Amino acid sequence: MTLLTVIVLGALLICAVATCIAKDLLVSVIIFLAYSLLMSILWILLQSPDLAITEAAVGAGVTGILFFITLKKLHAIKVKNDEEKDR
Amino acid sequence: MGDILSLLWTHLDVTVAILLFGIGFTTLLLHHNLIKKIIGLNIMETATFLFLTSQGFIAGRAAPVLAEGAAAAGYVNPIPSGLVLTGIVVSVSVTAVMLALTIRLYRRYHTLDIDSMTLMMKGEDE
Amino acid sequence: MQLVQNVPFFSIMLAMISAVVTPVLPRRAAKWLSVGMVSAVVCLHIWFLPFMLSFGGSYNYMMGHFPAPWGNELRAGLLETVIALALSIVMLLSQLSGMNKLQRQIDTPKQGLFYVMCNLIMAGMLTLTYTNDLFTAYVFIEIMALSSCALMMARQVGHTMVASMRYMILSLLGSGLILIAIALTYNLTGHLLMENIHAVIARYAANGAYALPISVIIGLFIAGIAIKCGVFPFHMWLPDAYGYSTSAASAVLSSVVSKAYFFLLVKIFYRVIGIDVVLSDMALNLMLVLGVLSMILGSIGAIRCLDIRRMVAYSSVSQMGYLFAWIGLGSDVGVAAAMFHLVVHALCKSMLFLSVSPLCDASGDSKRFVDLRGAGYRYVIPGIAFSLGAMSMVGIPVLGGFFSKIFFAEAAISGAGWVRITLLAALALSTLLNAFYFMHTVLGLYRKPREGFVRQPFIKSRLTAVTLSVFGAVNLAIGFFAKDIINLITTGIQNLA
Amino acid sequence: MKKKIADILRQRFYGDESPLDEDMIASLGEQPQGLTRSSNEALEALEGVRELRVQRAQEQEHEMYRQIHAWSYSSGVKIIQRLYRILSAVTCFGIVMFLLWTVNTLPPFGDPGNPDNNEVAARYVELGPGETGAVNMVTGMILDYRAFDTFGEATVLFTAACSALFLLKLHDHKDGKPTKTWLEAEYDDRFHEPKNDQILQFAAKLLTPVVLLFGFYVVLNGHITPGGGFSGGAIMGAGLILYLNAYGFKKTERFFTYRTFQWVTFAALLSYAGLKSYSFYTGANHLESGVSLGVPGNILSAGFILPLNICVGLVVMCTMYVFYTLIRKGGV
Repeated sequence: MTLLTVIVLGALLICAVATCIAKDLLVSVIIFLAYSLLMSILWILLQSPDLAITEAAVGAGVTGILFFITLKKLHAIKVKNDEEKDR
Repeated sequence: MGDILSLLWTHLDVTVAILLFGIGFTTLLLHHNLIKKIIGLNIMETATFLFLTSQGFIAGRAAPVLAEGAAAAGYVNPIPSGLVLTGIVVSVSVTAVMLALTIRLYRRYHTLDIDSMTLMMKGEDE
Repeated sequence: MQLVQNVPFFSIMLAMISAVVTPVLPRRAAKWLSVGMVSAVVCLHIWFLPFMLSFGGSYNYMMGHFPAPWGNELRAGLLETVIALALSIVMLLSQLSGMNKLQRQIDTPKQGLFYVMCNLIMAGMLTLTYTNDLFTAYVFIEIMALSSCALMMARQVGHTMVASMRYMILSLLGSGLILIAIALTYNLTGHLLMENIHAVIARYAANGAYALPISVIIGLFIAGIAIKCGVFPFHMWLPDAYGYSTSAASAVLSSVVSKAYFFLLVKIFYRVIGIDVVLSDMALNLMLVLGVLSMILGSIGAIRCLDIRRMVAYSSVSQMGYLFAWIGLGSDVGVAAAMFHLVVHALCKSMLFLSVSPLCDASGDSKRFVDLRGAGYRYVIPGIAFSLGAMSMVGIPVLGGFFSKIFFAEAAISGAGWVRITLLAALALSTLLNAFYFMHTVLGLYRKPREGFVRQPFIKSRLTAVTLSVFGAVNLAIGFFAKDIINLITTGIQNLA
Repeated sequence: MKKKIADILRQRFYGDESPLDEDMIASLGEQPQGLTRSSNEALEALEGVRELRVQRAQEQEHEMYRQIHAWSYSSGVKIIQRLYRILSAVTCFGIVMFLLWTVNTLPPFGDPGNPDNNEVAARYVELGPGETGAVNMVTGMILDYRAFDTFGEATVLFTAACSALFLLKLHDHKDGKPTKTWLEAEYDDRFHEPKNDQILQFAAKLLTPVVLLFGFYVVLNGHITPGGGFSGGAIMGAGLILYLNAYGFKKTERFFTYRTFQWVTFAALLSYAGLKSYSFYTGANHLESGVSLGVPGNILSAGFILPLNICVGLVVMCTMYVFYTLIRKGGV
């Protein structure tokens, strides 16, 4: 058990709690991406480079992109809806 | 009490995995907001994967990419890594489907709160 | 190895490949490919069943060049064959019978995708039935969850969308619990193949090691599968999902998907953990409690409904409760009764769902009981099919449901102490409630229509009539051959361990 | 309060997308009429009285439901929700505590003598290169020893893509003309997404080839170095998404349309199924497969693993890209 592992584990816990209590959805998603990156570091420490590269590409990469585009889309729907309401 | 704490310390990875699982599970079950629920789901699944991976780890051994002439006893267990690889892909596909559903529901009900959605749905029925 | 022994593998691959091929086909071809695939699977199994009967035991089928603890495996035995055959027949008849309604209810360009999902559910069902590997089971549970969510929301109205969101959330909680259970199992035993895990756990049980983790594993598996089957506290999504999706989807979801999950649980008990370990474990009581609660509360929910499809959906909750409660009883007789009821209920509930939708068409597209009066005269064959199914669910003699009630009662009597009393009381109460709501409905179907009811023209489909007649015949046959089927199942359960 | 919001939202909604489906419209049309009684036959009169009674009972029942609804909109739903939340919180806490307690009784962390470091893992590591031809044992395991799982996994991606298509795909007319919704989606997309952003386009011009090349490298070297179809496919998918973001749909449609997705997934999954069916069939029937494994460590080695990795990589790439486009615009 190295010191680095302990630090990463602690940071993971902090990130998870922060994601869940953050008020803003965008902030929450960004913290979640940090969580994924920490997880991939942890996986390197646990000697599973395959998982690390997959998590970095899928968890921190594509999942993040999907979350962002969803938030953007939701915002677009909301804007459109508000415009219609004003009319 | 001290006993239990020291035991938890020796199982630190697994303990953290269980705690993360709890955080994710609670968010998935209790948070109103759908996006938060999906993030909770992701946290829960990665925690499970951490739990699985930590079982393959053997202190002082290397990743299972075999080098010529090295002894077989020098590598960690490759099975959990393979299983988790499968799991990660499952989790991203589930996330994508949930996000798609969220967009459809938002387009229809203009809210991300599942309880008010249910109320509006019941309202349609009357 | 003879050619016939490849049947499980051929069926699974056939289903998977037709799922992959379907998206590039035109819509009509997609439909007939799916139907053709399911009928091919049924035919293969009809070829396979006599072989399994003469073969006696069971055998393992290597998926690849590596034997048991290293590679994936399938396992074929008598019980698996019977269940797979029954569920494939249900699938075939549901697809054929719901076809016309489906064409009207689902957007035309999306119908091809509907059949992709049907094929995937078929593949998942076959794999969950035949697999000998816990992790394969997990992967296919996820396939089933995603594709049943898609089936649910194929008809996109508010109810089905919200229901499928709720279903996804609960179902993923269930998957999470199952995955943790698999991880714990792997941690304790170091294997993923069912027989190897069983050997190690039997060794632990003999010297009393790791008693707590094994209990936890059993509890997690029960909770996970219970969530996915929609028994009582987890049934919130079920009435909306089954009540508003297209009829073929409701039939497939209630009869194929939840039954496949349940059979997986039985397989885990027998082949992974070992039935003697499970039976002496406290965690089994969880199943009993969940089962009894959902038997009673599901029936009460059904009585409170004003709408026929929601009623049938709630009745599904209560019938899943029977299965859970009698596994929870903790004896081989109970398991045999539950397996028999699984087959009967799969055939019966799909017939109910499929006969309800033509009846509703005949009543001016209304699902309310008031409008359904006299529908039995307006559309004869679905009326008869519905009455047959309802009578079987209530337990009118000679039909399948009657025998399953008898087997349930026999099994409950062989139980001990308060479990026996609880189960017998629950069985009596639930049968009474069943009889109340089902007979009320059937009598309503043959009453005079309410005054002011204007008969509207509706499309009678020959295909639906023919398949519903076949459905009825199959249900009658189940009652007729009940003794043989229960014998098959009892032998199958002995082979399973 | 919630009721009010619901009403407002619903009223707005009746406009563009009617939440009433056919069943409901049909039931709206038939308001229960007052009963007229035919005077002649006593039997019918009796029937009529019964009808009346039943109807009254039903009305009472309806009234009861309406009251329950009214109650549930105001205070009832709050009480029930709070109860439900407290119960769920207790359940979650219970599950976590229970699992923590269980974890303490498990075998120790990182110990070589644990039950999971048994003959299975040992054989993978010792005989793996000889039996599968792969040097990276994780890839060797998932694509050869346990290839059926991995086929299931690729199918999960396919299932998810189909479900997303079900939910979000906007369809053209039969004669190829775009529909109104499609045009609206196109307009919205142009309105909300970046237009000819110079910095982004320059960065994309530099990065996209590198990212795609790296992804392809990871896929091809899956059996030698860490990585493989899944990670490489995700990287390539991310590269495509970057290109799309910089240049918009006009450019990407030249080489990636819905048909591309259909046919690539179809071909990749079908060849996966074909190759693996062959080796499952030969394996189970104890036939020789006749595939040469080559020298472990070379790029052209490891039998089926290299083509399988490419298939998986293509499926993952297409699926990731399609997820993105579906969420963004509702079509490829």
